[in-house]
Amino acid sequence: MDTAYTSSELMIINAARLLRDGDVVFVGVGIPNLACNLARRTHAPNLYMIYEAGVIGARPNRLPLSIGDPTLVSGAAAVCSMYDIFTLYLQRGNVDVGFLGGAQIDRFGNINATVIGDYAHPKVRLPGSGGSMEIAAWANRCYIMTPHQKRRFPERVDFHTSAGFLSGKGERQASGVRGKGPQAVVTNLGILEPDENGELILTALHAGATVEMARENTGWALKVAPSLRITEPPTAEELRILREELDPQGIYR
Amino acid sequence: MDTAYTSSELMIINAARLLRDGDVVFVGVGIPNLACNLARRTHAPNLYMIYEAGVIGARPNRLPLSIGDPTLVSGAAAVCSMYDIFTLYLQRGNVDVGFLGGAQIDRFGNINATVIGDYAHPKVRLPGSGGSMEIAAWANRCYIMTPHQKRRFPERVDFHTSAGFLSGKGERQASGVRGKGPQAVVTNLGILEPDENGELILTALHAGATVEMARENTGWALKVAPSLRITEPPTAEELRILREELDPQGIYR
Amino acid sequence: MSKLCTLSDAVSRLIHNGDTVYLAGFTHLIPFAVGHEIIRQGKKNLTLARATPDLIYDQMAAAGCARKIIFSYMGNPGVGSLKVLRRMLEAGQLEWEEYSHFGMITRLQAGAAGLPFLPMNLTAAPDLERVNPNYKRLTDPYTGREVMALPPLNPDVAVVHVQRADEHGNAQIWGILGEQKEAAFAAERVIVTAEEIVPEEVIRSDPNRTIIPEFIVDAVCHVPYCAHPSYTQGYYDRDNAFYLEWDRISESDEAVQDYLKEWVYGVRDRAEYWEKLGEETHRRLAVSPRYAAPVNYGEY
Amino acid sequence: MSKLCTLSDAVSRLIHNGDTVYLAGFTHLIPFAVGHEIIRQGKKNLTLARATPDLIYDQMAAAGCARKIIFSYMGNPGVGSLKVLRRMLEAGQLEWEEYSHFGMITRLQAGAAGLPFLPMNLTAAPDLERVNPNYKRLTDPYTGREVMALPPLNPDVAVVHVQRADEHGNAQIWGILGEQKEAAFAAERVIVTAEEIVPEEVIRSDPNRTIIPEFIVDAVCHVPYCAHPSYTQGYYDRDNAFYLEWDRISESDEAVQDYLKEWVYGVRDRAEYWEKLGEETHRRLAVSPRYAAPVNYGEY
Repeated sequence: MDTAYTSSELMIINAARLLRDGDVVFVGVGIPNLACNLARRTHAPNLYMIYEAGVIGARPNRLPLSIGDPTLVSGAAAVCSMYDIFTLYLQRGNVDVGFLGGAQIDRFGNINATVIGDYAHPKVRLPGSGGSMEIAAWANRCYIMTPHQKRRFPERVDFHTSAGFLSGKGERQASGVRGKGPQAVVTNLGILEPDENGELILTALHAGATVEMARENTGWALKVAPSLRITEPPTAEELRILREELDPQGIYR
Repeated sequence: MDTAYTSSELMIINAARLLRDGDVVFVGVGIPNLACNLARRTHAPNLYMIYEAGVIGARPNRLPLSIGDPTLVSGAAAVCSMYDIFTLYLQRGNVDVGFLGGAQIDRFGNINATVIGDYAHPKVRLPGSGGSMEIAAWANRCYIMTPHQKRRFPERVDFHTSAGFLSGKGERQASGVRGKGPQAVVTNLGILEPDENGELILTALHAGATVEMARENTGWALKVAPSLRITEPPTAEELRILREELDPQGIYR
Repeated sequence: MSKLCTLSDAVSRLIHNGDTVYLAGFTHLIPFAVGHEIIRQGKKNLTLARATPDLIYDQMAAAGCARKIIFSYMGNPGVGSLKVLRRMLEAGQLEWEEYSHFGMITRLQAGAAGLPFLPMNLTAAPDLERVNPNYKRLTDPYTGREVMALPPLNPDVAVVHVQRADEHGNAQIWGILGEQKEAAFAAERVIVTAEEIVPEEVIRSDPNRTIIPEFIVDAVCHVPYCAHPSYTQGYYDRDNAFYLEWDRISESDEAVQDYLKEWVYGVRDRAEYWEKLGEETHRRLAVSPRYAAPVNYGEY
Repeated sequence: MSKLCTLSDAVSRLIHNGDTVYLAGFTHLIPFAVGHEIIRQGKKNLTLARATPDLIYDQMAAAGCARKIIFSYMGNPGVGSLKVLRRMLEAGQLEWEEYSHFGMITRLQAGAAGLPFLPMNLTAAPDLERVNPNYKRLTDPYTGREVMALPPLNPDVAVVHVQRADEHGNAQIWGILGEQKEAAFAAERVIVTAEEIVPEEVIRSDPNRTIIPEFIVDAVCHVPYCAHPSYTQGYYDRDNAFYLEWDRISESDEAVQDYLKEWVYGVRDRAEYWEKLGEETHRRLAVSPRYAAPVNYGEY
């Protein structure tokens, strides 16, 4: 097997490692789905996958290509309505982990998935919140996977689609939302985590990446954790599962 | 066949005649259930029966002995949760007719099914509202079937479990509730209907009953409609369906 | 992870004196066996919540398990009144808190949904609002009209009886659904009892039928005939004769205690209770099959 | 009373210019055939409401049917963005109103439940509230904390595609349920399209499977393959290749108009469309059976 790996594989594998056995995870399609399935096949066999389409405990036979793929339903433990998934599961506090994505993530982990530019006259109209406004607020923990690019990491998002730590951890706590907010942003260069103020700082680099590369590709003055570590490289087994079992066509490579 | 009939049969048959073909009816057990099934087998074949237990379009093979009898479910068109039946069906305005009952019905059609005497120290503790508080408010029309007795027809109810016309039609209208309120009280002596002020007045007598009998058994000064009519006696066919098809064991005779 | 255990173990481990318990089921699937086990274990000071207390709360109150009752219709369904509870309320021996059915399930729905309250349209019937301070008025910010509101009900424990469940707790119900799902999601702990424990492949062959997912369930108990004298759709009929008989038994406290002695304290568990009911009752409550039309989910 | 009619008749009779329409279905059961018939009939000034507009609203907007769009996720699911709608919004050619998924279905749930509003817990993300005045704040009367609220959404017409329905309109769905039930109850008029019209005995053999009862339904249309390129669980697969292809087609207005000319205006109805897709596509989307375990309701 080719043990070189792509940026996507690196992000998927590092995100998978953040999941804990027994976590109930609100899964999106694409790379978060691969991260969850990889975790289930390695250290978290009891990971419980639920989808905003209302599918509970999915065990897909093939790689789902949309969040409502029929393979998610056949063999699942339960199906419920969208109103139920957002109330009984998410709002009630039954979801441990949510994955978030967006065009912009700012210094305090706030996310923009709505517009670049002015809302009423958008320069770029993005898809919008979908489930993310509530996932960011109510899942116990959130993770973000994104390529490390300056335009994706502005000092402040143009539109506040879903909450990170707002202007700092205190503000999120004072808001009364139940979740703890974003716990890690996994990029192709390393991992950012919130410090005690909720500011995203560099806590890990992947082998081969440097602090300078991370700083150059971040839109704010990126702080570096004193305990900066180097992530374990993907193992042959992780790569094998990802390539042979989960994404044999290499759609997300 | 014995063409004499009991008070119950008289009430059931007269109540059945008030139902219209195509009505969606919130059915209780006991004599309202018999009235609905009689109407379906005579002039209202498209009567649609729904139950507060969440059963929609029931076609029971046997006489249901409780509101949650399994015979209501086997062969029904749909089953839903209690929350759905009270919201999607009743509160949304999809229910044409509700049947109500209680220990006391007053001059303006208000009903007490909660307590006789003081609420905190009840002389007689009755079962309470169940579904009737909302049925009385939100069904388009309501009907009441009750023996004609003075203690059941006080000037004012001890406890206001469900709304008739409050202190008069204007007060109900001003309250903003969607249903039109009680449209008729069918007793063993005749039928009371609300006048333009919402006061229950005698509009019909069954053959053999008199205005004096009705007045003696009513707790307020009962007015008589100028158009007082005599109800059609039960037909042989109505009695046959009731006795042979619906209640062959004579449980509600 | 299997959560299978005996009912006695589940009750002893998950239900504590002073808890608010919700034995779910609207006439259907009422977990009588669990109520009887609670009585046998001598649980005390429980707050018993149920839309329709039915015979089971009459029995639990008579056995001295209850401090308070929360309800919306305190009747013997299809028969008349619940005479034990009625006597206790009239004598001031039991606290109570009362709603309409819709109020009760609105509280459960708010509890299940994680909401601090839910609104309801006005009913023009003021007295229940007057005697129960949990009812509050709000102004609808869109029309300026008033609505009523109720806060969540989050029982310490919900007990839900189902036709079939897997050992993890994924549970399926058909027939009357009542407030089973809402009670389970609203509660802090959930006990599922089932007529049949099935392989998870059976559950997963029909995911739309699943009402309760495993990860909110704390214990799964295999308790056939758990619901008698209530019923389980497709498994056995409602014992209407016993509902009528209870109307006579519950006339006197002595008869009630005799009943408890013979049918609750006098048997070890539900299996012994069912055997004691005898073959004639088994025959009377047996149901011939009527199957749902097949449904194809497709192999994807 | 039978409500069976052709789709062309239902659309002509029940959908009027200027209506707010909700073509329901969260990735599953999207009624593409109905969108295409609306385009063929040249309906104008519609407000198109859907949590996920999906390709069908891209196509309807491109055909000039839409005045406004109400949505919560304007993407090509699993692929990227909806390029027609995106261009129109960026060019100011279409009004819009935007929610999160939960906001959107909260509006439908309030509409279905006959409530003037429903509360939601705060999310600490202020901008959607700021730009959409339908979001309002309320004070929870129990804790004194703030909640958000949204008013009901009551579309003029909801269209719901299902696996099977009877001629009266009782309709059953399995697989992803999305917002189908809520949209139907919220709407003033309901069109049901079905893969199969079955005798009412089939529906009544499994009442728990019924999502929509006949008396809220105005028209029932037999439209096999109605959902392509979306899918119907157990009947045919999602055509992911077409979702990818649309990403290319929708790059240019010309290609979109060519597509509409060939696949919408150029065919009479869904039967002709399906035939035109060809046998290779039929084979690619075919699904082998996987049946639900039997369920016994019992003969009572």
